[in-house]
Amino acid sequence: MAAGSPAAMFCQLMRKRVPDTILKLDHVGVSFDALKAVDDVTLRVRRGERRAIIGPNGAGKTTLFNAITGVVPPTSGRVEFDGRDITRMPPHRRAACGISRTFQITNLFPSLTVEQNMQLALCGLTPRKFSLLGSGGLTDTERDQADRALALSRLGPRARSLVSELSYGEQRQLEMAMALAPGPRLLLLDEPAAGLSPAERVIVADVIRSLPAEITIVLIEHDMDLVLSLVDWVTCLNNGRFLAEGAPAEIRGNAEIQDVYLGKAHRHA
Amino acid sequence: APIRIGLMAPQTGVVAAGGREIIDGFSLFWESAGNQVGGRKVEIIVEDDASNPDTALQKARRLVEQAKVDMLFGNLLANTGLAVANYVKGNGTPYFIPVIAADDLTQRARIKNVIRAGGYSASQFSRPLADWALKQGYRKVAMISQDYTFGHEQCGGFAQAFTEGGGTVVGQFWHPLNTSDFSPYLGQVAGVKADVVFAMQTGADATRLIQQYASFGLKDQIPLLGSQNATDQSVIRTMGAECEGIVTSAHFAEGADLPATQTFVKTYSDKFSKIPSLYAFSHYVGAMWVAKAINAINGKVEDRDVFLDTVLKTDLPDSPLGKPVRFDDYGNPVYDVVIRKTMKNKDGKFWNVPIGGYPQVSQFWKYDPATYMKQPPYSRDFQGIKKT
Amino acid sequence: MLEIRDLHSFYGEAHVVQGASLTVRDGEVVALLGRNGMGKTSLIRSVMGLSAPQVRQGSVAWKGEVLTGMKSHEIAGRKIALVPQGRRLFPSLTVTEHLTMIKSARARNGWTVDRVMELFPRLAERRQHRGNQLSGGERQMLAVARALMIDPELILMDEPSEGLAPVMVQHLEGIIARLKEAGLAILLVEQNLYSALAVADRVYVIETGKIVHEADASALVDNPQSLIRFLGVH
Amino acid sequence: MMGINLFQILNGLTFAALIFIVASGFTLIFGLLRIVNLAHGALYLVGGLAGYSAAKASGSFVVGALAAMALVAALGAVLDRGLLSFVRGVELRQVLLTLGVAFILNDISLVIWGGDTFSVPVPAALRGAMWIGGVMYPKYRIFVLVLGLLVFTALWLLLNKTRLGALIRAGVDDPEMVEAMGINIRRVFLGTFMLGAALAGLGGVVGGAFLTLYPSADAEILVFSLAVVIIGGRGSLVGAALGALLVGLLNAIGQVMFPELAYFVIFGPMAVLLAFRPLGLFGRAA
Amino acid sequence: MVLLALAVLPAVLPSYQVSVVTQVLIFSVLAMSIDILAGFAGRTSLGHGAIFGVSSYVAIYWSSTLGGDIWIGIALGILAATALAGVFAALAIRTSGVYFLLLTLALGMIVWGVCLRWTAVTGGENGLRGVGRPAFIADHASFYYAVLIIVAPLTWLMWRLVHSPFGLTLRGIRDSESRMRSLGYNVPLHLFVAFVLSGFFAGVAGGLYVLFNNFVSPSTVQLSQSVSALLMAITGGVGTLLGSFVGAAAIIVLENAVSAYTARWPSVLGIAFVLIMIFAPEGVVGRARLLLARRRSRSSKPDHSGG
Ligand SMILES: Nc1ncnc2c1ncn2[C@@H]1O[C@H](COP(=O)(O)OP(=O)(O)OP(=O)(O)O)[C@@H](O)[C@H]1O
Ligand SMILES: Nc1ncnc2c1ncn2[C@@H]1O[C@H](COP(=O)(O)OP(=O)(O)OP(=O)(O)O)[C@@H](O)[C@H]1O
Ligand SMILES: [Mg+2]
Ligand SMILES: [Mg+2]
Repeated sequence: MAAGSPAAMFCQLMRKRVPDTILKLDHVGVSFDALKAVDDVTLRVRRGERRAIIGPNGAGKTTLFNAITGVVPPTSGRVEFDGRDITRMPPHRRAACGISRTFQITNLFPSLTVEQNMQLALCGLTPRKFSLLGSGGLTDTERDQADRALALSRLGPRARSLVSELSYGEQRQLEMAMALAPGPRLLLLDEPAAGLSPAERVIVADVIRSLPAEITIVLIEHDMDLVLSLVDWVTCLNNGRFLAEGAPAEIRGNAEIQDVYLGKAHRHA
Repeated sequence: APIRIGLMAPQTGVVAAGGREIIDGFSLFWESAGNQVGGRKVEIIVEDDASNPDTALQKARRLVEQAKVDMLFGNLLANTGLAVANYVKGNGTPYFIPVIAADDLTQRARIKNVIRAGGYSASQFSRPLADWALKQGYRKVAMISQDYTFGHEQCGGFAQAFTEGGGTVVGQFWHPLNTSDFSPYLGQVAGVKADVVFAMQTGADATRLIQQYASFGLKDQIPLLGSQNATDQSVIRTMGAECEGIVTSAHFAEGADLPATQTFVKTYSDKFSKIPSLYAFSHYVGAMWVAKAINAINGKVEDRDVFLDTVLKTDLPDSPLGKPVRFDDYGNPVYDVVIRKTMKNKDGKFWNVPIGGYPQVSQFWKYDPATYMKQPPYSRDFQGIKKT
Repeated sequence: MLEIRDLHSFYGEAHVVQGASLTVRDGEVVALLGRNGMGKTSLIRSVMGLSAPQVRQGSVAWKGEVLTGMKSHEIAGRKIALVPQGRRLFPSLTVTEHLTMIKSARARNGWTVDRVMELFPRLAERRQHRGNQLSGGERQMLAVARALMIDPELILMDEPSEGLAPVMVQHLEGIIARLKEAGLAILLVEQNLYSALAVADRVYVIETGKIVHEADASALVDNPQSLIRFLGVH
Repeated sequence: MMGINLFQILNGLTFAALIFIVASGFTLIFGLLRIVNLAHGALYLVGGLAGYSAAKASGSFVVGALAAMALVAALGAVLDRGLLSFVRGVELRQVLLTLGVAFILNDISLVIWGGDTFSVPVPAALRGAMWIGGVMYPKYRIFVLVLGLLVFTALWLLLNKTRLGALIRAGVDDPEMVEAMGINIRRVFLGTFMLGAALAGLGGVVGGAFLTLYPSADAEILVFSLAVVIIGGRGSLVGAALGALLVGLLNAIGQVMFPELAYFVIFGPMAVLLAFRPLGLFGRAA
Repeated sequence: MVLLALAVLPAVLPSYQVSVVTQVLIFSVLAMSIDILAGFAGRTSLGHGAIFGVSSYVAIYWSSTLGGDIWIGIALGILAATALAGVFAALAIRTSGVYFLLLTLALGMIVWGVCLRWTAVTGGENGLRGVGRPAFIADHASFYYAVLIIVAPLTWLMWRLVHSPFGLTLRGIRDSESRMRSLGYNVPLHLFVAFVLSGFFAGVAGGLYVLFNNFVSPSTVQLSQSVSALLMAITGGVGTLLGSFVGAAAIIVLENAVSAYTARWPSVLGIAFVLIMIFAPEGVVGRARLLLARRRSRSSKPDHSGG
C-alpha cells in the first residue's frame, strides 16, 4: 500500500478504530433493468480472511465484485470497507483505500509491455502517476517490486514482451501479478485459475497461499479442488441471492449447494 | 526581362467556377495583346487562392517573395482580397482588384498601391437602383442579404438612398453565406408586406434564393430587385425561367446593344462556349486598363510610384463596357451605371438587358466624399437608414 | 474424417505450430491437451482457416478434401463449426439473434432454436440479453449453441469448460456425449484433464507446437499418471 | 402569425426529411460498419451532379435519381472493395482514408462539372406551390417529406425484421467469428456500404433540386449528417430520424428567432446534449 | 545533427523557403499537440484547429483592435486556448473513439460559427489583421530563429511529457479504462490534464502563427485546419511525436510544390492521404521504426518458444 497518498492515510487512521470486519455488505442489490443480478446480499468478511464465493454461472458473483469495486455501483444497499461507507465512491478512490481486483475477462494493456503493465499497476496509488516530466521507466524500488511479482507468477522472462503476444495463460498470470502489485489490503480474484492448465493452476494456488496473512482475499472460482484447499469460509450465491455459507467441509455436504452448483458427487475431492 | 504578373484566382473551393472565368477573361485579353506590353513580354503566373484567405495570403507571399512578380491581380472573395491587400500594404506591390468590392479599400482605409481597375465598390451601384425603384413607385422594401461586408455595403447603399428618397425599409434579413435552405427567411419576407424585395447574394446562394423565391410563389406576388452579382451570368446560365424579369444595376450588361460589348461577348462565347460573367469581363477590362498605363510608361513598371500614378490618370474609352471610364481620386472607377433586366436572348439563353441608366456614378453617389467618409462604414448595425 | 498432417503455422516470425499431426475420425471425440501457450488455439485456428496464424507447411484434410488455403467461411460451409476460446459472442446481438442469424442449410440433425434452448434452458430465460450482458457461463453456453446452429459434422471446441461451474461442466460433458451420439465428431481442447477423459475417445498432448503423446482415453481413466507426467503436473 | 408558424414548421420538417435521407445512409455505414465515411458528402454531391446530367439528358427526374443511385452505389463498391478493405477494422484509418477520397471526388466533380451551381430539374407535377392549412407551400418540398418517411419505413423494416440486419451487426462486432460461421461477411459489408452510398446519391438528386449543387455542398450536407448522427446516436435509425427532426426544426426556427447565431443553434444544443448523453439520444456503448 | 542543420538553414535557403520552413515548425507544434492525445491517450481530436485559431484571434484582437502589446496578446491567446481546451475537455473526455472525434469536431464547428458570426469582435468573414511582427524579428531569417528557439524546448517538453509516468498512464487509458480505474487512476482527470496541456501547446502554435501570418480569419479555425494538422501527425506517424515534423514538412511542401504546378492539388493531397493510410498507416517515422525493429529482432532473435 502506498503510504503517501492521503486517501491511504485516512484509511489507515480509520482502521485503528474499527473492529475486525474489513468488508461489510448490507442488503446490496444491483439491477440491470428488470433483472436483479444481485439481490439483497448481506456479507461480512474478516480481516485476513480467505473467502470463496461460489455459485452457478450467472449467480451474480462478478456483479458483486463490480459493486464492491465500484465498476457498477450498487442500486441499493450499502458497502462498507474498513469502517468507511464506500457505496458511492468512484472506483479509483476505492482502489486508493486498498481494494484491488482481477478480471474474469482478461483486462490488460495489450499494446504495452509486461513491465509497463506492472509499472501502471505500481504507480496507481503514488503521486508519481502525475509526474509530467519525470523519467518514464521504473524506479529502482518499483523494479524490485515488479521483478518479485513477475518471478512469483513465472513471467520473469517475458518482462519485455508486448502483452498482446502472450498466450492466454500468461495473460491470466499477469492479470494476477498486476492485482498484487499495489500491495492491496483486500484482494478480489475473479476466477484466477480459469483457462489455466493443471500445471499453472498449481502455480496460482501457490501464489495465493504465499500471500501475507494480513491481506484479505475474496475469491471466485469454479475449481472446487482449488477453492477448498485455499479458503477457510465459503459463500454460495444463487440467482443473485445468498444461498448458504460455511466452512469448506460443510459446503461439500450441503444438499442445496450440491443441487444447484456441484452436481453429482464431486469426482476428485 | 518580362513583366511578371501574379494572378490569384480561386480554382478550388466554393467559388471555383468564378475563378476559372477570372483566368479566362484575364488571359483572353493578354492573348489578344500578343502577351506583350510596353515593348516587354508578359509572363503570367496563376495561383489558386482556394477561396480561402489564409491560402490567398500564403500565395500572395509566394508570388511576391519567390516568383518576384511586378504586380498582383485578382482574387474573388472579399476576405481573400482584404488579406492580400493587408499584405501588400506592407511592401508596396501594386495590387489590382477587378472583383474585390470592399468599400473601404478605396475610401476610409485606402491603400495607395491597391487599385480597383475594372472593379467597383460595393455600394456604388445599389444607390442608383434604389433611386430607380423609388421612381417606379415602390415605397416599402424588404432586403435579404448574405451576412458579410459585401452584403452589408450593397444593402447599406440601397437602404440609405431609398430612405433618403422617402422610402422605408420594412425588414432586413441577414443569412449566413452558403445558406442551403432559404425557406425560413422567405417566410419572414412574405410576412412583412413589402412592395419590392432587394436580394443581395452571390454564387450558389443567389441561385437558391431566386429559385426558392419562385417555388414559394413569391415571384408572382412581389417584384424582385437584385445586386449585380445576383443575376450575373455565373448564376443565371444554369437557371430556368425563375430568373426572368429580375432587375439589377451594374456597370456592364452583356445584353447591351453596343458594338464593343457585343464583340467582346461574341469572342468570349466562341472561345469558351458561354456568355462572359462579371468575373471574366472585369478582369478583361482590368487587364486592358493596366496595359494601357504600362504602354504609357514604356513598360517601366519597376518604378512603382510612376506606374501607380499613371494607372490612376489613365482613361479607358474603348473597353467592352462600351462607355469611357476613368478613376476618381481614390483609385475607384466612375461608371455609367445601367439598370438591367434578365430576359431571354434569341438563342433562348437568359442575359441582362439595359432598361435604364445613370451616367457618371462615382462610389460617393451624390455625396461630398469628405463628408461621406465621416459616416461609419456600412455594417449590419449601420445601414445609413434615414430616421423619419 | 479430419486429418492434420505435419502442420506448421507462424505468427509473423514466431513458429507456434511445429509439425503437428493428428486425426479425428467420424463420430469420434478427440481431446487435445497441453499447457498454456503450447499452440492449441493456434492449431485450431489453423484448421478453421482464420487469417492468423499463417499456415506455411503441411495440410488439413476433411473427408479427403484439402482445407488448407480455403477461406474460413468456405470451411464452415463444409459443416465444421468453431467454439472459440474466450467465447467471442456478438455484443450487439441478443441471444435469439445469435441463434437466428444463420439460416442453416437443410438441417440434417435438425438443430432449431427451440431444440437448442432445450439443451440450454438458461439461455431461454435470457433470450433478449445481449452478448455482453451474460454471465461467463451463459456466454459459454451460447457459444456452443451458436456453433450448433450451422448443423456441424465436426465441432472444434477451444476450452469450452473454462469458467464453468462444476455442475455446468458436467452438463457440458453430457452435451458433448449427446452430440457424439448424434454422430458429430469433436476436437476438444481442454485444460480440465478429468473432464476431457470423461468424454474423449482419444487424447493427444501438444508441447511447443508438436504432438508428443497419443493415447486411448479408456486406458487412462483409471490410471492418468502417465498423462499427468506429460502435462507437467508434479 | 399562425400561418407563419405552420410555415416555419413545414420548413423544418421538409428540411429534416432531406437530411434524414442523406444521414440514414451515413448512419447505416457508420453504425453498422463502424466506418465514419467522410466521403458521404462527396457521394451526395457526385450523385446529385450525375443525377442532374442524367435528368437533363433524359428529361426525367426519376431516371436522374436512379442513375445517381446506381453510380454512387458503384462508387461505394469501389471505395469499400478497392480501398477500405485495406484498412478494415481500424477506425481512425478508415475515417482519414474516406476524407482523402472526399478530396478526390470533390475535385473530380469540379473538373467534370466545372463548379457552377446546378439544380436538378423537378418534374412538372411537382413544380409550383399548393395550399396547406392556410399557407402556400411548394409541392416539391411536400414530396421530399413523403419520400423521407418512405425511406425511414423501408430501412426500419430491413434492419429490424430481417436476418440481414442481425448479420450486419454481428459482422461489425466480430467479423472473423461471423466468417467462421460460414458467412461471407465481405459481401454483407459490401451490400450495406452500397446501400448507404445509394442513399447519399438519392439525397443528392432530391436535395439538388431545391438546395442546388455547387462545390462545398458536400461539406455542408456532411456537417448536417454528422450532427444528426451524433444527436441520434450511432447506428440508431430512430435516433437518426429524431436527430434529423431536431436539426431540421432547430435550423428553421433558429434562423428566425436567433438569426445571429446560425451554426450555434444546431451545434450548441448538440454539445449540451452530449455532455449529458455522450453517446447521443439512442446511442449504446459498444 | 538535425538541430545544426536547422540552424544553418537560413544561410543556404532563399528567404521564401525559410518562411516555409518556419511554417513547418509552427504546424509541427500543432500536430504534436494533437499527437499527445491521438497517439498516446487514443483520443483523436478534430477540434484542435479551433483551439489553435482562438489563440490567434485573441492575440490579434488584443494587439490590433485593442492596441495592446503583442506579447501580452500572445500570452492571453495561449491562456484563452488553454481555457478553451479545458471547456472542450470537460465535454469530451467522457467519450472515446469516433465519438470523441465527432464531438471535438462539433465543438470546433461552434467556435468556427462564433468566429464567423460575431462580427463585432472577430470581423466575421473578413477576419482580423494584425499589427505586424516586432522589428527585431521582421525578416524571415530572424523570425525563423526566434521560432526555432521556442519550438526546440517546446518539443523537448512534449517529448518528456509523453515519456513520463503520466504519459504511460495515458497509454494505459487508451488500452483499458476500466483496468486503470481499478488500479486507482482517476481516468477523467488524467484525460482532462492531457487535453488541457495539449490545448496549451496548440495555443502556443497559434501564437506563433499570429507572428507568422499577421492575419486571422474563420478559415484559421475551420475544420480543414484541424484536418490538415491531424494529417501531418498521421503522415509522420501517430504516437511517434517527432514524426509530426516529418509530416508537417511533407504536407506543407507538397501543398506548396504541387499547387504551383496544378490546380488539381486537392486530388493530389487526397491521393497522398489514401496511399498513406493504405501503405504506411504507421506514418513515415512509425514505419521506419517498425523496419528498424524488425531488422534488429532478426539479427538477435530471442527464443520465446517454451512459454
Ligand atoms: N451489464 C449487464 N447488463 C445486463 N445484465 C447483466 C450485465 N452484467 C451481468 N448481467 C446479468 O447479471 C447476471 C449475473 O452476472 P454475473 O456476471 O455477475 O454472473 P457470475 O456469477 O459472475 O457468473 P459466471 O460464473 O458465469 O461468471 C447474469 O444473468 C447476467 O446476464
Ligand atoms: N497473435 C499472436 N501474435 C504473436 N504470438 C502469439 C499470438 N497469439 C499467440 N501467440 C503465441 O503463440 C504461442 C501459442 O499460443 P496459443 O494461444 O496457441 O496457446 P494455447 O496452447 O492455446 O494456450 P492457452 O492454453 O493459454 O490458451 C504462445 O507462445 C503465444 O505467446
Ligand atoms: Mg463471473
Ligand atoms: Mg488457447
